[in-house]
Amino acid sequence: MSGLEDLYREIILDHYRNPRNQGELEVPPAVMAEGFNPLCGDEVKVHIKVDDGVIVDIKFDGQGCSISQSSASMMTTAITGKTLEEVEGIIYSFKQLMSIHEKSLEGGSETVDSSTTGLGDLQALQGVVKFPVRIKCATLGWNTLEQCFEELDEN
Amino acid sequence: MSGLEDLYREIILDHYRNPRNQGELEVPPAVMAEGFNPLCGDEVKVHIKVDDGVIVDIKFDGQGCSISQSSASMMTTAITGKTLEEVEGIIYSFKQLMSIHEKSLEGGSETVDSSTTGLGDLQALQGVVKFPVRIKCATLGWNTLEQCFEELDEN
Amino acid sequence: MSFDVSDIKKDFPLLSCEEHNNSLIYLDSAATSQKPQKVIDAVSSYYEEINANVHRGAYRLAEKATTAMEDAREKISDFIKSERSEEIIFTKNATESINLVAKSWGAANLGEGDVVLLSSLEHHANIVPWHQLAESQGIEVRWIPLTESGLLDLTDLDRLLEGVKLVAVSGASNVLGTVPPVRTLADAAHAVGALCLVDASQYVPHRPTDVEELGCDFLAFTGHKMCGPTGIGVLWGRSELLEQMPPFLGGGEMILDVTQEGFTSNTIPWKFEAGTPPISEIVGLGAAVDYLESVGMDNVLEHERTLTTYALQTLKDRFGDELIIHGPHDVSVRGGVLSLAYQDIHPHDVSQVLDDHGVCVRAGHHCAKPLMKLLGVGSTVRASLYLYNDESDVDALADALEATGKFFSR
Amino acid sequence: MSFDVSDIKKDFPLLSCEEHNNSLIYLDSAATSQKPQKVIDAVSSYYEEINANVHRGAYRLAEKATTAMEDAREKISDFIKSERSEEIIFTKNATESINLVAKSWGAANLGEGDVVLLSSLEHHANIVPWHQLAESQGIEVRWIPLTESGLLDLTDLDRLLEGVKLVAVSGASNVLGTVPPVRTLADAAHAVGALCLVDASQYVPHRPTDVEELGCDFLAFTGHKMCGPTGIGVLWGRSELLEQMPPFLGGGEMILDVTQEGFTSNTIPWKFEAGTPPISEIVGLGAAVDYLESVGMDNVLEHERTLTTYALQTLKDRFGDELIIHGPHDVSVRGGVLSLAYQDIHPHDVSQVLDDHGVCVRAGHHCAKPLMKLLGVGSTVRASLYLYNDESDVDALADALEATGKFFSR
Ligand SMILES: Cc1ncc(COP(=O)(O)O)c(C=O)c1O
Ligand SMILES: Cc1ncc(COP(=O)(O)O)c(C=O)c1O
Repeated sequence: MSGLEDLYREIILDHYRNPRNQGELEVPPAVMAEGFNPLCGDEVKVHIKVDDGVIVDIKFDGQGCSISQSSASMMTTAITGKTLEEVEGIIYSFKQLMSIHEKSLEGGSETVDSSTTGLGDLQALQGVVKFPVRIKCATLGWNTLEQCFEELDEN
Repeated sequence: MSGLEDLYREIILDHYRNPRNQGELEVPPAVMAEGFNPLCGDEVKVHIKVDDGVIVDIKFDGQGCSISQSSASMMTTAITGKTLEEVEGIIYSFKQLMSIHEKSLEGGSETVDSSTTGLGDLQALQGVVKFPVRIKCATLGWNTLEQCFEELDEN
Repeated sequence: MSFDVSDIKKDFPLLSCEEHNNSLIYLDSAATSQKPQKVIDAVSSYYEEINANVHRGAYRLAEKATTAMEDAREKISDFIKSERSEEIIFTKNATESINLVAKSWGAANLGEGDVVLLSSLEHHANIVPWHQLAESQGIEVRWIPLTESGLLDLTDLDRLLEGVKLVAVSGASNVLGTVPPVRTLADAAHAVGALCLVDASQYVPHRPTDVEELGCDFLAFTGHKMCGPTGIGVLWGRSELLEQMPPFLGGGEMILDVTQEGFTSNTIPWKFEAGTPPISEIVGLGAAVDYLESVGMDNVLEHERTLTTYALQTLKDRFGDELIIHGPHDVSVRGGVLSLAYQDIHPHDVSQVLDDHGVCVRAGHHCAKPLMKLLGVGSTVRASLYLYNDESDVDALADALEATGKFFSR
Repeated sequence: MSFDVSDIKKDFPLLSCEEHNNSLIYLDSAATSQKPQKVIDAVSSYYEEINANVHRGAYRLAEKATTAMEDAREKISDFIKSERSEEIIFTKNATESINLVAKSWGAANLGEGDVVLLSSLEHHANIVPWHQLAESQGIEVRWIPLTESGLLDLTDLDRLLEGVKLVAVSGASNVLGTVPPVRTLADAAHAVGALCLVDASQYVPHRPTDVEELGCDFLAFTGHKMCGPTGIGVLWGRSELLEQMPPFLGGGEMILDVTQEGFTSNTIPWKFEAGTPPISEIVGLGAAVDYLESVGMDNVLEHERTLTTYALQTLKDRFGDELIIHGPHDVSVRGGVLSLAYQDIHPHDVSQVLDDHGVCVRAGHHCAKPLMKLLGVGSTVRASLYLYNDESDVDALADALEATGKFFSR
């Protein structure tokens, strides 16, 4: 059952049971985006408030599995207080983590691209790549965050 | 090559090479119908003139294979001068002939439903049932004749 | 039980071979059924022995292919007790079958304000085509509500039927298992001059089907859920209707004549079968029908009823209030589809752990989002039964559920 | 010849087993190709080892099925040099692919008086959908004429292009073999702000395909003519276009969200793939692409050119004026499709006698009635060549034609 334990790390279940930064923000000044996972019905709403190029507040809300909700929760803690540029970097690193192919995991000793080592707790989501269907769960909050950025650009 | 000889009897090729009653009639008093075989592109036009419930004249025209053209030609000779009721009987008998299943031909010694014995020359088309695709060729003129009857009914 | 499931399992290679060293507990037949060897072989032999394009060839091989296809049409027609095999139209799946009705009959006959009445149980396949007609022609989509237990609430049927031109309902729900009273609905539809379409995707595979008894005008179903291949669906329709409907897809086979100026349509069923048909798939579906008939659809139904009863009881006994089984619990009005909510563990997480125990179930909205909304959930865990399942599969499900509970209460 | 045809024949069970004691001379690949064992096995193994519904299951089997399907999409995308695999949309056949463009892009973008320009070579699949749009939206269908030798007559192209919104041409004719200058037409279309659709049903199976080189906007083709299964077609389209087009069939898989009030569409390619896809067929088509690539499409093309040259020469030498070969005789602008008229013997009768000699050819209008009318015939005898044919097949055709002549001059 090693695969399962790998998927459902302690910290993931913790974020799932005790989601950080759950809720909504007033729009405006915040911007909001909503994401769906059409396959499983998961939904997530992300609100961010940006001042001077810095994410000063972020909230998420939604319904979904432990992976989608904990990933969103961990995302909020990872990006609060960061500049938009820094956040772009984190998004990139996280997507890298999610695209490390199953094969390379099976083969080598879970060697991880150095660009993904700054992710902190989020590294715990690495087990997800062994379960390709769940990658969409893990990235749901992140894609929704990117939609928020598009909203920002339009304003 | 017995199947082929059976399909292309002498009399069939004769009607194909020397079609009887080829041409058109003036409409009205004649009625006309046009038939297609959507599969192979064969086309046939049938004109009939009916007086007092008797087919006094019939002409056919079209392009098609030896089977469709000879069948139409033989049809015209078989029904000229006949009453509509008699023609209905001939149509029925001919369709019977065309629906004798291959199997029964293979099995028995080509025993033929007694109702089809009054067909004269048309009996020669019996070999067609061994080639199911060609049945549509053989019946094209006949179906077009039936369309003429529908025209008559509408007038 | 009227047949021995262990014999049946042997007919299905995927269920009788070993997968990852634990045998597979396949409880996802509502998504797609497994295939008996006979169906797989029918498809292979078609390609190995008689492959040719149909209807257009004069050579014997093409004739054999045409005969194989048209024989299958006859079989499928008999299987649902249709009186005329030209009422059987081959499509690629049930979704296309329903779209065909919406985009041919619907587009020609429905306009601004006309109502299509759906049940609240419907699969997206029987919702979206009508939403599309709402956009393009201004029709109204109306919904038959559900009772607490997941049955259709017909108390207000008369009012619901006002202005209705089509009642479109599933023969059996792919989420709750509910089997609505199709005959009642068809009669009620006809009484107000409306037609009735049945999405029988979850019906035809699981019980004897008789279109005359059902009383409907259109019946859509899909091959891959009834032991047949993918890529093949069926639309049955009354010939009087089919004959009057405009064609749908345009192309070869569906025409009598084409000129540079226009075209004339062929007769049914070909009018609706543009292009090269899914020939091997039709032949495979014919073999699936043969297989199901050799088992007997009465027996399939009886077996599923017995097994569903066992499953409902077992789950209730072992999990009590920790497990919610959505939908009706009376097996006379439901099929073998069980939508579950277990503790507060998300369905996706449940199915992940079940998979680890070799139990294949589906987690999600099952393409029935409006129903999910009524149930007040985003998704469910769905276990669905078929002729090759037995009590040991249900027990394995229960064991794996227990393990799931333990896993998440670490 | 760059490969040994006798080796190739062994890959195709229907061509290497004995049929009615004389071996089969299959010259009807323009109607449908035979299937290599590897493709047949890919379909069987799919059912025997990984059958599950795709995209929606969290269990490993469903994941394997999804991966198998999406891997095939990548392969097919690479095969036609598409840059993005989401530009590959799976349909049931080329006919559906073209209808999709007509009924989605066409219905949304074309109106009264807009012109769709077709070549006079087109198959009904690329005619009837446009006639349907003429009926429903009042568009005009216009025709590029042919030269005496069956090439497109482009002398008046500028005038023909007036008011044109779409140029829709076959990549290779299924009747005359003609390979029109697609690049020229696509560029000319773009120059007047029109799009270009290529019906590549007879192109993709027979030569290396590069959508960027072709310069078109849509490309339609069909699995069963390229060593693949029935029931599977492909529409390639530029993503910018596909993204803007409204959905076609409505149902599962193609949605992001559905409520009782409406729906939102999924992203491409799924937006256009409603319902359970033809999964085993997609996997089979992937295997067909693998097979063709292992032979090499350059080799396939070269082989067919050589063999077509041999066939043209042999038939000319042996029959002289008694045999008319329609279409161009220059193998650099034609494929291996030979439409014949022999003496005054009707094509149906010719093919019947050929069949008796084990030679499978097609007789009919080949779903190209407007072209037949231009040729002034009701039908032709069509012999078509593929990678598994060789000179002995051509010789057998010639022998059987000779026998046909004798038979009818009894
Ligand atoms: C040129 C051409 N276009 C379109 C088609 C249609 O293909 P399908 O029948 O597989 O849809 C064919 C084959 O029949 C063809 O030869
Ligand atoms: C009730 C119901 N209707 C329609 C469908 C659609 O079937 P398909 O995806 O084969 O078109 C399904 C299955 O997914 C179903 O369960």
